[in-house]
Amino acid sequence: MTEKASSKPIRDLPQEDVPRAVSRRNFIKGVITSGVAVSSAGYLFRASSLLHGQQSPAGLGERLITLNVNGQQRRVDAMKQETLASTLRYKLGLTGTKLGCDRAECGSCTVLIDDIPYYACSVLTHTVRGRKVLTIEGLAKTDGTLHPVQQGVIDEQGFQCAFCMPGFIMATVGYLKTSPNPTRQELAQGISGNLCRCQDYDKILTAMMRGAENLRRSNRG
Amino acid sequence: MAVIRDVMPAFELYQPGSVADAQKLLEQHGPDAWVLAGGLDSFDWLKDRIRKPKVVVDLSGIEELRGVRTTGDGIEIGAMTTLTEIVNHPVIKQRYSLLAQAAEVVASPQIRNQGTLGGNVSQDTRCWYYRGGWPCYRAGGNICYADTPEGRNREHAILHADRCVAVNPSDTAPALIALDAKFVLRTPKGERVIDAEDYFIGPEIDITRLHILQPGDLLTAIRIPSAWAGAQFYFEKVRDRNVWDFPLLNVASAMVLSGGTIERMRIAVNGAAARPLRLKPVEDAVRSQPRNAATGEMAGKLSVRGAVPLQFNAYKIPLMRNLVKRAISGVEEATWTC
Amino acid sequence: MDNQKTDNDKAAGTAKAAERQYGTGYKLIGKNYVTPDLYAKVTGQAKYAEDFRAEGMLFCKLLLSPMPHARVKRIHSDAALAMPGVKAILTANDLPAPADTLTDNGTVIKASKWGERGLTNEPVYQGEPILAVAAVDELTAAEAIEKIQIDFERLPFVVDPLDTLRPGGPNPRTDGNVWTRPAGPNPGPPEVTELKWTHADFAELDHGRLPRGKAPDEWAYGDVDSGFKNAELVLDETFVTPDTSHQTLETRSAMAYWQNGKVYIYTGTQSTAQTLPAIARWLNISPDNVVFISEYTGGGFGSKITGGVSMIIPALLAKKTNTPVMMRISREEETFIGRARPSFQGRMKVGFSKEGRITALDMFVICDNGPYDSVGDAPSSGRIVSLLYQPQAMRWRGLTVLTNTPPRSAQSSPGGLQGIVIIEPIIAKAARRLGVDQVAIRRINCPEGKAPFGPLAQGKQQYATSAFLKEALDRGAEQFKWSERVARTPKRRGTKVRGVGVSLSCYVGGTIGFDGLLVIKPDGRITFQSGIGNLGTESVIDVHRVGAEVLGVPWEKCDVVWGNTTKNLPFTCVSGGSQTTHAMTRAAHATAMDAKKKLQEIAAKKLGGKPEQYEVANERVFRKGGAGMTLAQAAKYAIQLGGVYDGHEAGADLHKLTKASVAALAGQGLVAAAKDNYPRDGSTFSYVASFAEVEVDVETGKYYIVDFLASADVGTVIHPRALGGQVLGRSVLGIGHAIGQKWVFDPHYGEMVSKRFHHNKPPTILDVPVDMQWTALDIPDPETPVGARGIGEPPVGGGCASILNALSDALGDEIFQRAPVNADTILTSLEAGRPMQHPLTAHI
Amino acid sequence: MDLLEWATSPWGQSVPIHIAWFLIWVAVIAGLLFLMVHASYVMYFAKPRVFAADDSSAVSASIPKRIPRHSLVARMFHWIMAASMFTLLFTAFLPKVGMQFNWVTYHWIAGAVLTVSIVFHIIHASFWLDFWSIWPDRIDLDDAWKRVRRFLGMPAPPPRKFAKYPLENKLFHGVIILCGLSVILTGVFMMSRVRTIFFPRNPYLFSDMTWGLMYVLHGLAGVGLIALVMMHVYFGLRPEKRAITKSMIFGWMDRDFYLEEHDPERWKVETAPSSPTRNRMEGRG
Repeated sequence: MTEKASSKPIRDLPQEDVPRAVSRRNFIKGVITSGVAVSSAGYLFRASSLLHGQQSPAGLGERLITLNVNGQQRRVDAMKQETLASTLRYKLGLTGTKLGCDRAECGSCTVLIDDIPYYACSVLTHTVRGRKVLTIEGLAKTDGTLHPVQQGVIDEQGFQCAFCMPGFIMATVGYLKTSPNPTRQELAQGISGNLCRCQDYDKILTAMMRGAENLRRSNRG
Repeated sequence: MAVIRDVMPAFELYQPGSVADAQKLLEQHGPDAWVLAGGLDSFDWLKDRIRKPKVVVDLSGIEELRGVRTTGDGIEIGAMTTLTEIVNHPVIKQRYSLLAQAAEVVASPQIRNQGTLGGNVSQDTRCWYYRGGWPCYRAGGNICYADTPEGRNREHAILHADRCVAVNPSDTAPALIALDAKFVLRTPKGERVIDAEDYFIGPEIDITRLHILQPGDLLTAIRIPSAWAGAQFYFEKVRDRNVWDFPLLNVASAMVLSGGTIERMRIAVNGAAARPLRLKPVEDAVRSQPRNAATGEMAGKLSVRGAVPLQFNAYKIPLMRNLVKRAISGVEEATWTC
Repeated sequence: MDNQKTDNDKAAGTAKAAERQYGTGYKLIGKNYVTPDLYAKVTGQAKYAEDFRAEGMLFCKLLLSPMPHARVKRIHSDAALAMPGVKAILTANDLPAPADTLTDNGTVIKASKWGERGLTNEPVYQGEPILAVAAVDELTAAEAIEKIQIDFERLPFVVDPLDTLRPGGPNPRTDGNVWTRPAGPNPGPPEVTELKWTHADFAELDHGRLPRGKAPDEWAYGDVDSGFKNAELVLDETFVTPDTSHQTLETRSAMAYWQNGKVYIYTGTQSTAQTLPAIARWLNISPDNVVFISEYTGGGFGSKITGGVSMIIPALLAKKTNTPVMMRISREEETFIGRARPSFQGRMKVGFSKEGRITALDMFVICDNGPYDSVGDAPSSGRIVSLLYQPQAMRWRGLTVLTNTPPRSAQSSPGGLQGIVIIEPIIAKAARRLGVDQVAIRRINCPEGKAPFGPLAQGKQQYATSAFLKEALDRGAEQFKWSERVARTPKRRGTKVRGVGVSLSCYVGGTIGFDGLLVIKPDGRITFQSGIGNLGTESVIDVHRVGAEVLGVPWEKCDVVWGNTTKNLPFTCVSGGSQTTHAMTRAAHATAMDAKKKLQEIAAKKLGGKPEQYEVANERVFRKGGAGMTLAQAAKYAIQLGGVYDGHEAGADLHKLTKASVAALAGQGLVAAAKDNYPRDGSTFSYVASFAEVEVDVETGKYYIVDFLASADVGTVIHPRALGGQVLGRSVLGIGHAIGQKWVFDPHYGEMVSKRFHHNKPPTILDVPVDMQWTALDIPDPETPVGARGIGEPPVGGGCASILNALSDALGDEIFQRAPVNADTILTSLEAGRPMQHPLTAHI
Repeated sequence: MDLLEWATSPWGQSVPIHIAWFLIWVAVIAGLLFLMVHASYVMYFAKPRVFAADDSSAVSASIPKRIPRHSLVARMFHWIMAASMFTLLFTAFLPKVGMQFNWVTYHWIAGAVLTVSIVFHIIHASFWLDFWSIWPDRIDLDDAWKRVRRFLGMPAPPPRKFAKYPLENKLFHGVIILCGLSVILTGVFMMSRVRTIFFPRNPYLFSDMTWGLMYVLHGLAGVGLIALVMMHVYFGLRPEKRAITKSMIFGWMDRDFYLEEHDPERWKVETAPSSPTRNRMEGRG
């Protein structure tokens, strides 16, 4: 059934996004959770063809949205209950954003939305339309030069299993945007929304401090 | 029917652009609708599949619900203002720092970036039986699993329990009560403004809700009068972990002194009962008393009068007593060099 | 200003013992370097199990048992199967019969009838998977599961070990409640039998002391009774340690598909090479038909030693549906099937001389084993205690009791943590009673050199290869400024009290007898085949630095392949019990020596002279002041020569896995493979001395850890930063047991209520000091070529016990009788002026 | 529509937790319907009642002006029970229909009062009152039969006058006993789930299923009582029943009403110590 669904040509669908503040007529009419087309990686969510009697053209346009991820406009067909973490991982192939608890408790899924760290597991994809999403994959320059905070990890061999690393790095990058020159204590507070089960916290903090230092240096010079 | 967790059920998502639109939606869908503020409490209910609303109304697109405005008398905070915005707001930091202190110790940085003031005061209890999907009183059943001979109730209520012994987990609620805040509600019947402490209800009144919001009602804003601006504030939260943890107990107080004596005071405690408790008797007892250890001791003892410990939460009695004491007579700061 | 601040940060951030210079005299060993897996990690390219995709991949969801113990009478699944998008349902009836194990020495171990199989028709704990549904997406699978009805027959259950030992108490398994080793000269595997204590035994409970009824396991040495008689001070204490889930941040998600008769499984493991036979056993198929991929693993700590049996669920569903299947394990599911450390209810009677020397020790422990295979924590706790404190006489008794709680497994320092956490507060108390310094009392008891330990075998104890714990203790005390902190007064200021604590700690530090495998390619580069799991310790890479060092090859010229059983891996130890660094540096050394020997022989063959006349250095093999060739040339010659040189023949003593890999690599260059046949006199252990200071607020019961230092005796340091990560990381794992990690069960329904992180409290970055310290002695172990020992487990017990000791130093004894210690315990005790209530109740 | 509210127990089993609250309205409406039907019947269709003539003139001569009907104790019991019953019904059902207040305490206290008074009543009625006077006897049954036939216009001799209590009264009492005892028995057990002064809480006295059924029974009997109480009050207020109502207040009913409705043979009134014999003799004569 997935094949049948996924084979449905995307061009059949309205190309316009409905602006974020939906016009009243529009939403009173009802934004349909479901629709027909599902991307070939429609994995976690109701593969469209299974939607019981919820197929309406109105829904399709609503489901097909454009996201600004890592500086690119990405067209994606997202269910209404779909979380940003899932969209990134299963629709956009950005698996650097990890799911450690899916309950806003561990921080592995931390991404920046308009430069602010969020738990992507607890943000609905549809609510980030028109906002800038930055994931771990978007940090390094296209030529492969690492972001100063990533470099900090390399410099200090930070982290062990590193499953929490993308979240920690994104949280740090986000925190440094508002306070670029933290003490060890302050930075610990700033990234305290992330868990490391290897509990290599000391080395993580050292690496992130080095990252902050690298960032300041690169901003200076 | 077998139980399964961790898959969010399908729902329709509405993103109204105005409160009026939101209300129309809520009217239209009645009990089928779920209001989404920051979502951090909601997503647990949804992901656990304990609640399966047909419709979710996301308020994040409503500009009129965001931001802090200074009014004739004090400030008005939009219900959808995030806790981080509150922590960093200059006026709040300067005149109502009690609220900033409370907001700053909520959960974790990411949650404060997303969680809203309205959501924080309206969140549901974290009783692990209730949140585990057990059919307790609060879930419409006929039993409280925590208040049983062997129930695990370390985090539960010592005061005003009535069948259910769950507690309110909010950190900002007691601060708002201490600041004599007013909650602005938008109901189908129109706008209602109520005192902070009247927003919260205990199980004796309604065992299934922690606040008075009925389906279709919205909390739109919270007003803080200037009456307590720049007063002597005290906030303390005691939790197991130093981040991402709910309070075992917290205390918030605003005190106006003249010389060494307490002219007037408002104090509230949360984590002790199903609603944040404004300690009126304490407020009256300390009025025009000298601000000293003795007054603190007296107030502390008074605050826990009538407390009933469960099997595992007796510690909350001395804890509440001491927190109230500290709120009045302060803490002796200790420093070690080395 | 900015610069200044930066410098301060640098001071605070990086001026650590970690920066101490290690590896003098070596080029690579003891030096920091950037591990080759790190770039992929920082850029998010590293692929963990759930990051893999396969075309048309289905998703499966699990139906978990709502009851702690029941029998499945009937499963009504028609409605579910009828749903569009639902592809298959897998039940216990679809599982292959568990296969017997054929050990390397040819003995067959019969599959245990009490073993865990992934799905079950007799759930023995709430949350145990009963069936799995595969569907086109998770929402469909979930809705299908909600349509499934199961008729259960409820069976008796028990969640507190003491309850099942009571006369007439319920049994967690239909045929018993304790694991016992059958009697006889060479006993077979342990069996589940029934054991009940008498009412008289339980009388002790009323006094808050652990009853000591009949115990199936027991050993002793020395004259315990006279030891107590001659003691200056005898303490008899009861202590309860917590159950703690491993909670690896990556759950045991797994993806699997079949391709012409082979199953391809992607999931996390601690031990790549050793997981393959495990999968073959669980699926009851030939190892040749298993391909296992695990390039990156999101933490193990003992819960993924050979992955988890649950991985066969997607494998079998993939076979049934002939489609790839992804099984995403949720955090809640992981709480049930993700393994945990067993709690101990322990009691210890210890006699001390007036100097504090332990004259006699009587140890009694009950290990809460959970419902499945017997864990070794109880016996190992006795051995560790006897080694770490060298009691002149000791008796150990233990029970491994089954309960209807989630399955346990080894967790960093299994039994070691529990044993140390039970005895350390007693030693601290004794020191206070005897007026002996806390460091001093540990100094006179701690092991030294070839220290004996454990039960008598043929009249004598086993002994350690070496122990430099005194040195570690001294360096730690000095670096921690122990005496200054102890002397500081007053201890209380305002409502805050400070206390300092020290603890000894140790655990097994290595095994022997595994293989290494490397190839010198014709381009002069060396490829190390690594069968070690990549779970974050970096030993998967680090150990091969030894090989490069021996061959004198710059690290830039070295490649390491790992994480995929098609990549021709050698027979490797499991990464558990801190074996790897020890076992695999030995194998790496042996392999490098084999390569060296082959290079010398090739050179002699080509350039004349005797092999011994040739040296290997600077990427060349050459005669002193004479002819030589590059490794690249040597590799080409090796291929020409064939036979043993390019892997067409393999050493007879190699493991069959290694032989297969050698054969597969044959002809690619100079293939060196060797088994670690180096002698070893004694058993290998690593040691840590842990120091902590805490600050307690006596009005709230809240406390903070102000400072922490771990001083380690781990033999030669291989990779300082990785070592530091392990020393402090595992210390915090132990600290977690002191400051909050726990399980909470509702005893009436036998269900866990503490399923969320904010319930079971894994430590956060703010729960530990902002600047922790570690140091390592870097004294080589005499019994292993490079002198390196393992480090995973040793710091754990000390991490926990040093905090507990610091707390009792601040608050006095009798405040707590269990870990973790939180505000509630402290306040209840201070308020009531007596130890906390419910001293022995499990899971509160 | 589901008459019961179901929940999934911690062990995943489906158990009833209480009745569906819409049954409250069902009961209220049922009560009202009965009222209306009965009232209109009496108003438009009811034929004047005819009783078999009894040669009671002599007897009646000896009847005092006021016939004692309910002893003070009996009346006190009735009104205490009424008060607690109303408290129970209001505290139970008002919150369910959206009027929120702190009801539990009042409810269990009223429940306790009711229980005690009922226990007292049972003992009192069994040993101090004419226990059988409230239970239907043979005559009631065949009179009922006659009345039915007459109502249907079939030939039948007129029924005799009533004993102390008319049959309807007796039947009503019977139904009340049924509902009353159900709520009380279940209620007493349910007290072990809330904090009362009586015994330590133990919600695990019974299995989830047993408890569920107990709550259901309590609820069903409870809503049943809504309808019954409505009828009872209705009759208490009806003009032709006024005398009976009065008797529940003052304890006596006057001679005329007695003679009109009741059969001195079946409800013997104490006149003088010797009177019983005399009555009998005169009756024979």
